[in-house]
Amino acid sequence: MPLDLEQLLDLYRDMWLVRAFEFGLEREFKKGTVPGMLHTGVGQEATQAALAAHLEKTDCFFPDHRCHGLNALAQERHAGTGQRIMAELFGRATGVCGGKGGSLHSADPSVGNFGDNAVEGSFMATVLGVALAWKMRRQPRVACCVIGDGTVGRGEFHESLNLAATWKLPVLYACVNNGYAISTPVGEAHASANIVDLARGYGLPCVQVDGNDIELAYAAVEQAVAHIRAGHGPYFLEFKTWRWQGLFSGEFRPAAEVRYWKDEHDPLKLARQKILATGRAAEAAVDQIEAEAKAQIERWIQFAIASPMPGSEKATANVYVGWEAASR
Amino acid sequence: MPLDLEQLLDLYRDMWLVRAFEFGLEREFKKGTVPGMLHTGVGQEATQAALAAHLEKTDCFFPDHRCHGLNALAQERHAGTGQRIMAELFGRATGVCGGKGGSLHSADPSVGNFGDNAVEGSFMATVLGVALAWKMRRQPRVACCVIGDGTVGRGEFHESLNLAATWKLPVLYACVNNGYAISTPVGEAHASANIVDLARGYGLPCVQVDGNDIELAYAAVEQAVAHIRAGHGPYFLEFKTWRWQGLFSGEFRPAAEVRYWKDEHDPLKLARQKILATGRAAEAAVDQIEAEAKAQIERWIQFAIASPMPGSEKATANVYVGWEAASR
Amino acid sequence: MTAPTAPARTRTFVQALTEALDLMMAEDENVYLLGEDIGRMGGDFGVTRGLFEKYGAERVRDTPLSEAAIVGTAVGSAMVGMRPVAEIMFADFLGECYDQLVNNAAKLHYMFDGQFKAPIVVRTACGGGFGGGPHHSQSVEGWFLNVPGLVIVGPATPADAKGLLVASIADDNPVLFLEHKALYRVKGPVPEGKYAVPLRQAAVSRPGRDLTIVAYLKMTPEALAAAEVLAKDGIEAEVIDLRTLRPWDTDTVLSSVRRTGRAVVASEAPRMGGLAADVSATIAEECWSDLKAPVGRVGALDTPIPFSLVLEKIILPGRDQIVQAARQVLGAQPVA
Amino acid sequence: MTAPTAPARTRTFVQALTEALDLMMAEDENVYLLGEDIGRMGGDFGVTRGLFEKYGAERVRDTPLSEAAIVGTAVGSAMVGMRPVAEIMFADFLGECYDQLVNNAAKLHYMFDGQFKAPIVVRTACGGGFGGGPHHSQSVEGWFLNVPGLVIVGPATPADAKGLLVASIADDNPVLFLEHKALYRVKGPVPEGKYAVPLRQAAVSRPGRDLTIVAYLKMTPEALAAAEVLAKDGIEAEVIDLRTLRPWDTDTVLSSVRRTGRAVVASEAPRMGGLAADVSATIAEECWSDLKAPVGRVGALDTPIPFSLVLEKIILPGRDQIVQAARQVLGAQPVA
Ligand SMILES: Cc1ncc(C[n+]2csc(CCOP(=O)(O)OP(=O)(O)O)c2C)c(N)n1
Ligand SMILES: Cc1ncc(C[n+]2csc(CCOP(=O)(O)OP(=O)(O)O)c2C)c(N)n1
Ligand SMILES: [Mg+2]
Ligand SMILES: [Mg+2]
Repeated sequence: MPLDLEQLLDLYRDMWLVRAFEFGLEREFKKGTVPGMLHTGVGQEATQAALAAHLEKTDCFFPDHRCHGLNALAQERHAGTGQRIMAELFGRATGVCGGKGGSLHSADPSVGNFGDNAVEGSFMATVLGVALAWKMRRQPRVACCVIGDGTVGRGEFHESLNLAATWKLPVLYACVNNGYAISTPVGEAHASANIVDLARGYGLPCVQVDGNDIELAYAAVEQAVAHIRAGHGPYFLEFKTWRWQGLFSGEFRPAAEVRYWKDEHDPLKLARQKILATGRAAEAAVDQIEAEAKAQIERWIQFAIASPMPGSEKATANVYVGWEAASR
Repeated sequence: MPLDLEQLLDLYRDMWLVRAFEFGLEREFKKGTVPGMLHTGVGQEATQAALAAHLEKTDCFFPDHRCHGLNALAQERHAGTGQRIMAELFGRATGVCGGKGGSLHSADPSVGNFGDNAVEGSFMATVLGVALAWKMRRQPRVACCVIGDGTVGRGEFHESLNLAATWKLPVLYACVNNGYAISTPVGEAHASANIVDLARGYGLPCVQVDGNDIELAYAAVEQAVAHIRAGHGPYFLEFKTWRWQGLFSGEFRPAAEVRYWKDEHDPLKLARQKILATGRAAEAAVDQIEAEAKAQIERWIQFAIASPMPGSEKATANVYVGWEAASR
Repeated sequence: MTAPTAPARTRTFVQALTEALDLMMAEDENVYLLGEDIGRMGGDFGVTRGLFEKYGAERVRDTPLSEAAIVGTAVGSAMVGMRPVAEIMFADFLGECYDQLVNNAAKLHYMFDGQFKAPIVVRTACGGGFGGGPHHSQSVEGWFLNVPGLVIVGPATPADAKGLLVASIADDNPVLFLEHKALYRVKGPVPEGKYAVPLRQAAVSRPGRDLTIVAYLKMTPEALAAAEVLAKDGIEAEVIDLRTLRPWDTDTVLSSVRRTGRAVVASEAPRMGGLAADVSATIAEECWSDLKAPVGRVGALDTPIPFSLVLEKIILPGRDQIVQAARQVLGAQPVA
Repeated sequence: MTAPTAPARTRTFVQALTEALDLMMAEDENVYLLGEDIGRMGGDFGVTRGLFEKYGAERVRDTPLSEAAIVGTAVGSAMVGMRPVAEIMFADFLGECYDQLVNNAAKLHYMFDGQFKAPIVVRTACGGGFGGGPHHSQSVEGWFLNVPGLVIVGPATPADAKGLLVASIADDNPVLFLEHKALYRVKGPVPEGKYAVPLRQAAVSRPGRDLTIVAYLKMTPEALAAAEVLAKDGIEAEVIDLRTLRPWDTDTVLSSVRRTGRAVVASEAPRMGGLAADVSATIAEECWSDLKAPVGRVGALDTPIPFSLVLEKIILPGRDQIVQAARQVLGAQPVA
């Protein structure tokens, strides 16, 4: 179960990349260079790094609104660089969707990213189809969807789990339980604050894991993915974690809770401790990882900012496949 | 738990009324006097009689497409006669909805019948509002919705149970598991053939009962209703039963299954046996009950057939409250 | 694969649809069907009958009553190259999967900059006239008209039913394929083998010089019947069957109206906010100088659809309302 | 409770809405609110701010992300006399509760022969222009136009926002209440106390004699801005703000067009199948003999709404497109 040092260091870097990505983005958003709305995944880096580590280019994942980091990691791993995710968030022509999708609609099928859908949770239905196609083609692939605790409120949760279980589809439900949907505590919106409780009735494996402990999260995803690839059907994984971003207007959660998650149970601090505890990595080397990740992100931001806006011909392109959009 | 003879006889009569209603309707439907589509509740009489026995006029129920019998029983009990349900099915002006609703949209709030909705299962969402209003007004009432096993496939199942459980609403889910949705076996459409398995995760009481045994069904409803009226929140009751009606085009189920449910486990035969087993009721008296129920139904059918069609002014009446429908 | 070459046999509308599904499934194993009771039972209206036996449970897939999941599954599988044909038993239930159609299928190609396509077909039974009541009788094209990216198809004849379904399955766009229940049992000549009726192309169902009647689905036979009535008065109505409802074929319609100078648009849906409004507006805007009278718009009264057949008859339009509108359009004095 | 009597203060559109909710909640305990994050947080756009503190968690009710259940709950409670005001955070999510609105709320009163009413208000934020992308920017009135039984309301000013919301809550019909995000921060005079702006009644936002511009929601200020531009050329445009979008006020529109003889209809929604089509068709059909030029129809290009602000700007219409359409309508030669 314990990861070897090299793996840990790699994951630590990935987690820093996610955090630096989000911090860089927040900074730019405040400057006004990033349009639209912004939800960040700061605090949830271990969950995202664990998923990214196990999803192959030929798998698929439907990222949610906090998955810029996961998107970037998939991009890096399978296409060499994550800069086109950054560019997408800036609405640039070089973005993965040419600037037409933005934060809430970034997709790149060539790396398995099947796109966020800003109607939260709708892709719980869509993921079934990908999984069904692969099952029909006897391809041992994983179709993953990332859903927040709040998103679980959607009726599609039931339709999806029921069908995935009945048809034994290769779906990985990655439920990111960060305790809140916008301002609403998970326990006030759901019959149980533990989402696995709602999923268990469908008879698929339902596992809850500390989403801030990279070792546990990594192992949990590993096991889930193995189960699915072996043809055993769907798997439900609930990551207990916490997001740093409060409401747009600020923090609303109890101070003790904030302190716990930001100080005592920060996934990056925990990972760093693990690494140093091996006694085989110098602090300076670990700091270096962080610094490099941050520098990397600044290069991506530069890339994004230097990229052109989409050309006006894009406005009416790709409405219909093979037909012009009506001019009327 | 065992019912006294008088109760048993009453319920036996109710069950015969339901069966005679449906048989009469089928006969008329074949003659062409009943328009539209027809789904009957033959085989499910014990479930319907048990529900009707416990729902007060000030409670509410949302009947499903096989609940003509339940509708008629509520009408009889709380408004004196069930003939207006019959008339509705014939599309007559004297029907509970003046002929505008028909089999799939019969409602009469004065007896607690809040109407079927032919988009099966949508009222799983609607029932929440009735229950919420009563809870806000501190009224110890029961808001019931009758859902088939197939209807459980709808996403609203999840949204409804989750909210009812979270808000502790006085909802009675009466799930009529008759083994099939049209042609589809319950176990092929759901992760479990026992619907309670899908409901349990919400933390409300989930009870499965033999829906063809009137004593068991009666006791189960009694207990559920008591729980709800006491303010303990929602309750899920699954009735295991079977419908005689196959597909429109005929029988499709295994002969042994058909035999079991029609011969060995017919709710009316079972009830008759119970009654006779008391040794305190003569066969003739029991036959008399059956005959009277059948005669009653023929009178209702006569009433329906003798009733006028709705007047043409009804076509555009009640589109908007207080406004004329646009003539354009 | 375009125009039919083989001779036509007489087939029902339902049989024509089954033939299209069978042909497309035989040719491409990415084509599969899903929906409620479409397997052994062959669908509520028998459109998939025999296909379960021929292609098996994998490709003719019964589902639970999960309309959102049905369309979601279709979309997801299309994203990886399948060509699903989903059946939603009654069009009225499209409210359950509205989001998947409108926010997902219709937008995928655009919002992801062409990286995905959603070549799905969602077949469904629409229309009234049989006492089905408010939830089994609606004309739903109006719900989807304002949704760019979606294609809406509605055949009026068995031959078109087959050819349009072939074309819809072959097309790379998401298609909402409307089948009017009153047409299912209609018989007509249906060419053998595979042929496509092109999307976005209306048909001139009956040529004429005095006015143009634009119709679709069940209103097409009603319009043809109206044209017969009018012909007895020596009035030659041109009947255009839209066939594709979104985006509809402005060229065919406008050039006909430019020629006849008068138009009636007929739809079974309520007048307010329906397709007939869009066609009427477009004709009036584009054919201004050729139009000799205001466009007549025929549709249902602005009500839900009642169960009572007596009342339903009052509400839904048909041949007589089209004749009346045509007479009015012909009687109107040109402004000049 | 009709016309305002008290003096007006300056308030934002959001504040005007909050005032309406507050007044109606204070007066009738059957009025309650439900929706996502409307409680302590006060709603995504702050419309319910302060009401949780004043009326408590029972009457300002946070819900899960269960849009179907939100509207279903509203409808059910209205069936027993409550007057719920539901908030759907973004109009784009109405696809999730389409069935409850269209098949249940809109049909209850009719199909049950008047035995039930569904006096619900579903408030929601619509419209684009801020880089919200395809799922946070749509104009959705077109999705519901062909649905008899439903009322659609869309205010363009803070004063109307308050008066129309009061009227909508007081009305016994189901109301879909559209709030354009770009108007939320707009300030304007808002009378104190309770007053209702009647439903089904358009407003003449600016009188004029040369042409009629029909608009609603965000297009109303755009039309007024267009009228300013036209005024510089000596053209006096009459601007009509529909305010109620279904059923819309034909009287006010048609009598204006009969007077001016020319019309432009402006909507932020795609042209095909939108409300502007219905208005254009109705004008052309009904004002035939008074119309001196074809109606101009202004709307969005037929595409989903892209994230990129550069592209969004190309797609969505505004003042300039209205001016251009008006010039075209004015330049067109009358047929006679
Ligand atoms: C169907 C739908 N309803 C509401 C929203 C608005 N919304 C966006 S994020 C969000 C909260 C989601 O909570 P959760 O799933 O827990 O994700 P988190 O933001 O906590 O990561 C809401 C309500 C939406 N985008 N889609
Ligand atoms: C939303 C919706 N989907 C499909 C249908 C068509 N339909 C009517 S009854 C039925 C089967 C329902 O099965 P079940 O709930 O088990 O009821 P049963 O007929 O067995 O009593 C179906 C699919 C419908 N009316 N509504
Ligand atoms: Mg959350
Ligand atoms: Mg059943």
